[in-house]
Amino acid sequence: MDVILFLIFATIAVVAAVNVVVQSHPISSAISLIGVMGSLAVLYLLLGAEFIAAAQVIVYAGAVMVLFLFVIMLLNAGTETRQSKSETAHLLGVPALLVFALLLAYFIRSQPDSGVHFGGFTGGSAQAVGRALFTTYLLPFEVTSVLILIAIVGAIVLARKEI
Amino acid sequence: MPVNAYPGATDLLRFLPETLLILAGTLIMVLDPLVKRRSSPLFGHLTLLTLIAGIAVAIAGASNPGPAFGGMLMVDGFATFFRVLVMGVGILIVLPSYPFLARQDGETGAFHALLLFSISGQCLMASASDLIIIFIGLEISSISSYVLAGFFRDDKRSNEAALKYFLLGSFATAFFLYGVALIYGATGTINLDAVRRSIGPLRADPPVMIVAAAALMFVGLGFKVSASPFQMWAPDVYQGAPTPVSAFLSAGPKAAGFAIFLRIFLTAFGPIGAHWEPLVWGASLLSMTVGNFAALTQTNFKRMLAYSSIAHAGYVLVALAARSQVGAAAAMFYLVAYACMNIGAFAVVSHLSGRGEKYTDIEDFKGLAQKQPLTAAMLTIFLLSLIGVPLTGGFFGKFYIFRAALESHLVWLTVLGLLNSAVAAYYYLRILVMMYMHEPGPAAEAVEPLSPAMGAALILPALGTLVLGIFPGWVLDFAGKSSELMR
Amino acid sequence: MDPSTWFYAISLIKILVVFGVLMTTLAYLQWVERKVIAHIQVRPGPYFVGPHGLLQPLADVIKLITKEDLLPPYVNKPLYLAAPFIAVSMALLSISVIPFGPEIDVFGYHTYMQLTDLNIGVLFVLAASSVGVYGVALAGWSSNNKYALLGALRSSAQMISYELPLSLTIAAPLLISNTLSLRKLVETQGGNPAHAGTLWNWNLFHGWQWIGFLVFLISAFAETNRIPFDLAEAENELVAGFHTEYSSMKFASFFMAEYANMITVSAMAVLLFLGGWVAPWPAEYGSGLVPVAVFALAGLIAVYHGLHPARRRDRFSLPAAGLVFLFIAAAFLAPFTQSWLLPLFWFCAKTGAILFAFIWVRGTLPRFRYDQLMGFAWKYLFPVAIVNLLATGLGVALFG
Amino acid sequence: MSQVPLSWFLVLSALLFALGVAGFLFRRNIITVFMSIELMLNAVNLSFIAFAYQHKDVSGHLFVFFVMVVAAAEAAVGLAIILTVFKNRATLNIDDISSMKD
Repeated sequence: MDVILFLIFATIAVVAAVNVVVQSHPISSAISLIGVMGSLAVLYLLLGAEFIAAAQVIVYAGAVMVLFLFVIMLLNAGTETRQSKSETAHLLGVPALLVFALLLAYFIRSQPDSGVHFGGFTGGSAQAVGRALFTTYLLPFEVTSVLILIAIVGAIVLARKEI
Repeated sequence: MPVNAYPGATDLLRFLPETLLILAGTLIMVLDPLVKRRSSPLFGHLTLLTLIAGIAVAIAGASNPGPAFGGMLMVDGFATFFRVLVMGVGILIVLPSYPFLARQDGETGAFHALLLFSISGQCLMASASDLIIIFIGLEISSISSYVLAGFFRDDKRSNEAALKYFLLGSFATAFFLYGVALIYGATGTINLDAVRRSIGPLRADPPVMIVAAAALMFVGLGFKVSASPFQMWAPDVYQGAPTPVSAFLSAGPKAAGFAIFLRIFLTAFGPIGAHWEPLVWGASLLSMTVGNFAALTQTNFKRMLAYSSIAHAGYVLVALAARSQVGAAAAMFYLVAYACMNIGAFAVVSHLSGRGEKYTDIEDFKGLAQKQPLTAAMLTIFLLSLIGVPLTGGFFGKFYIFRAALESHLVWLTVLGLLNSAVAAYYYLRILVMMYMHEPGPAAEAVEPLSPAMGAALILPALGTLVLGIFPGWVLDFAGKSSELMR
Repeated sequence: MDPSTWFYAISLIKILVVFGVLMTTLAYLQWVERKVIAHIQVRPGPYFVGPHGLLQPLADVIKLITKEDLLPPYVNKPLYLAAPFIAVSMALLSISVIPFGPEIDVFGYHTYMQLTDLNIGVLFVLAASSVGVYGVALAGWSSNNKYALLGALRSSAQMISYELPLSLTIAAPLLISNTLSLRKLVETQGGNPAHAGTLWNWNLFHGWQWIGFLVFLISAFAETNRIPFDLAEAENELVAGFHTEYSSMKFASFFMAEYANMITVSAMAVLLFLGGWVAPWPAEYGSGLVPVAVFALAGLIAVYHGLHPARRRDRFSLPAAGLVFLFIAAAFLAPFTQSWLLPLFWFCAKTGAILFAFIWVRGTLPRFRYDQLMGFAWKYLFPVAIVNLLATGLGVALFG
Repeated sequence: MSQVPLSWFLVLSALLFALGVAGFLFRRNIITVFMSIELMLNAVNLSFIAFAYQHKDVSGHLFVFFVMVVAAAEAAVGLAIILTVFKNRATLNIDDISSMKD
């Protein structure tokens, strides 16, 4: 059951992720990315992270991606025109992809003793996450508020119209 | 990890410098709508006061070192050193920004608030001892820097700088994060001390995952400090951003980036140093070479300084490759010297550039010595220091770094580094020739008189450069002691 | 039969029942809305299809199904087809976690009057509603029509903006009840015997929570794109907004989604603030007799009107309806049905009251201007919601 | 086999990350490039959650939480930057945005 679930959603995630990269219209890429995020949310549930799964849908799929969609619609961005590829892509792409091939090989070779099954870890409830957030991770939590303030100020500084 | 539900007075005291900066930034945001003029010097004064107070608090806090917030922060000599450094950088940036913002009619409130937030992020990076704080500090510093780079939203170059800085910065962040994830997977913790304890016994044969994590974090941090081969954003960003912001980017985020570079690689990854040393070795050599040779052909002064900044990142990486206390101290000394001379050079550009930043080409420095001998003299000091001429901070910076490299038997790297410095002398000297041996061009004719703030912005770093060159022991001793405390 | 088979069987039955009831309610909510608006405007409303127009929804459904399904040229086909589906499925999804009543006995098997209880039920509803924005946004974009696009941009901006005060006000009752499960939320408001069932246990009467309730309701109006916040489909500016290009069943899907969302937010308001299925006062003081009285009175009135000589059209329908009401009133007295009908009655009565408010407001208020709408969310609603949350947190910390 | 090996999750995460890197390097539309970065962050999050399962430790979830907050902040600022760029140049192609090369 768990294996079937994993295979289904992992396949969706990979296919959608490939779609993000190969689709020529930004809207299609955005929709595919939402698909990746949705299937990752299901995988999070499988791994016992129920709060993070909900946050994934609310924050990522529900807020961040809507913002993307919004900007794409607003700018009416058309299909991408293929041009000569810049040289930096090749310069960086080959070694980066090589590193990931190596990492992949390592992950496939390594066999961790524990398999994943639903309900194997139940420490990811909203209560557990909240408790950790306000005790051990109090400082990062408070400091994050500065980050959000910066985001607000920054977005206004950059995007507001001259009056 | 101990769990404190409520932070105590000690925790809050050790976090006071950051708190001060954040509160002042918020205060400026609140006051901003109350001040009618777009460009008012009030916020600059407030920022200056805050930074001075922050430095005082940071130094006072150094008398009581220790961890805070259950090991999230580690306020030691190292943290204090970098906190003072980035806040000092802040002061040196605020001074030239007075005339600059007045000339461009920029919104001082938002500018200084973002500057303060960015510096608070860098302070956080300097004092963090947990990867989550490092990550959040990094993001606070970066995101406000993205906005600062694009501060003039109607200026095409400023937009472009912000876009490139943002895209490559976020890309680097993803790499850094993947490294953090692998560390968490391999060790089950993200606290630097705990990571070190966990991988200490594996010195001889560390798991692939940890080496991969080190490599990924190296890529991420390499982007942040503009080391080659991850340097491609720097020229466009430094050239396009408003000049005081370019000065800030080349000093503040870079110093903080090196602070976490040193902290992570010398403490957490210290035990597996043999595995990452070749990476640093290669990156430093590449940075020095790419930076210096590309700078030779530049015609824009800001772009030339960007390439020179890549080269200087290479010098600091030489010190990291040495993997020793002496090397860390040398890197810290070099960063101070570099901050002084580089901000000074950018301040001169800012003074000369005129409204809309028209004059930033090397040609525009023609005959500056005839029109404003003081400005030209200051720029001479900075350029000589950037070359590494004795009696300047740059000389002792390079001297200590290469000495540390030799002590760690990195002979070839030292030789290649010295050769590089010789190449670099050419393009700095070209500017001296422009200033002293040509008749004044349109830029030099149009240059405005030195305002008090701009005068201070030039004289302070020049003094710093000279003091570092004549009494290097003052800062070096502090750096040496700080790097010893880093354990 | 072993317990797991029982579980699947019961769940299937529950799903079928809830789905059937919900679909009927959606259709008839439309009828109720037309009737109420008509009476506010002093006209009879639908009257001819069946007695008092009662069969009008059926006629509408037949019309919508059999109408030609136009696919305009130049639309982005996959997204154009997916958008109404997203909208309606996300709207219906939230119903699955909403509890209608307490645990009941069905032939000796204990089950909840709820499809499923999640630990993070509230977050689930929020997640479903935030994904629902895509239905609107994609519909507008894929139609390749400037009015549709403007409507979609407006409404997605509006929905994102109003989601903030909505979530913030939801957080305040959660703090008081200390749970994210919708079932436990009701239980702390008097749903279990430990808390005696009275009005004062409802979160609405917890200090100043009525402010939060008001903010919640206002944001809920905006979240569901209802008047006075229906800028997305402002007819006089944008034809019909994001669903201008849709016809037939696809148009009906958007319609259903809107009404399903209304039901969901009304149910959420009831669960969060109004004590869910709990009666306003304990049964020993006669709260159990209220539905009997209501239905009996309604039945009697219907019979009286039906027998009135002036109402020749309703000679048979009204007395028949009156008899049905009287029968329902009797059902509330029977001990076998009472245990699950009573909570259901209170839940439906409270939800119905809020739904009525939705319709009432539509009949009364004019539409906002767009900048007023956004300004209102950010300048008034949002600060009030934040202050409410902070004050509630402080209150909970001080007084437990 | 009723249990999923943990390494499968890590492989999936690495695959998604690599796809994100490929998207970043080979796509030319700025918004798509930015979305590739989001894809990379999501891949990292999957790793964190998988490792949290392995260590039976909630701190991995906390890191994901902070990554989400940072991603949201980054998205707000990033899209604002993209808007200003578009306003000044009327293009979203990254190759057209290079006015400063010598």
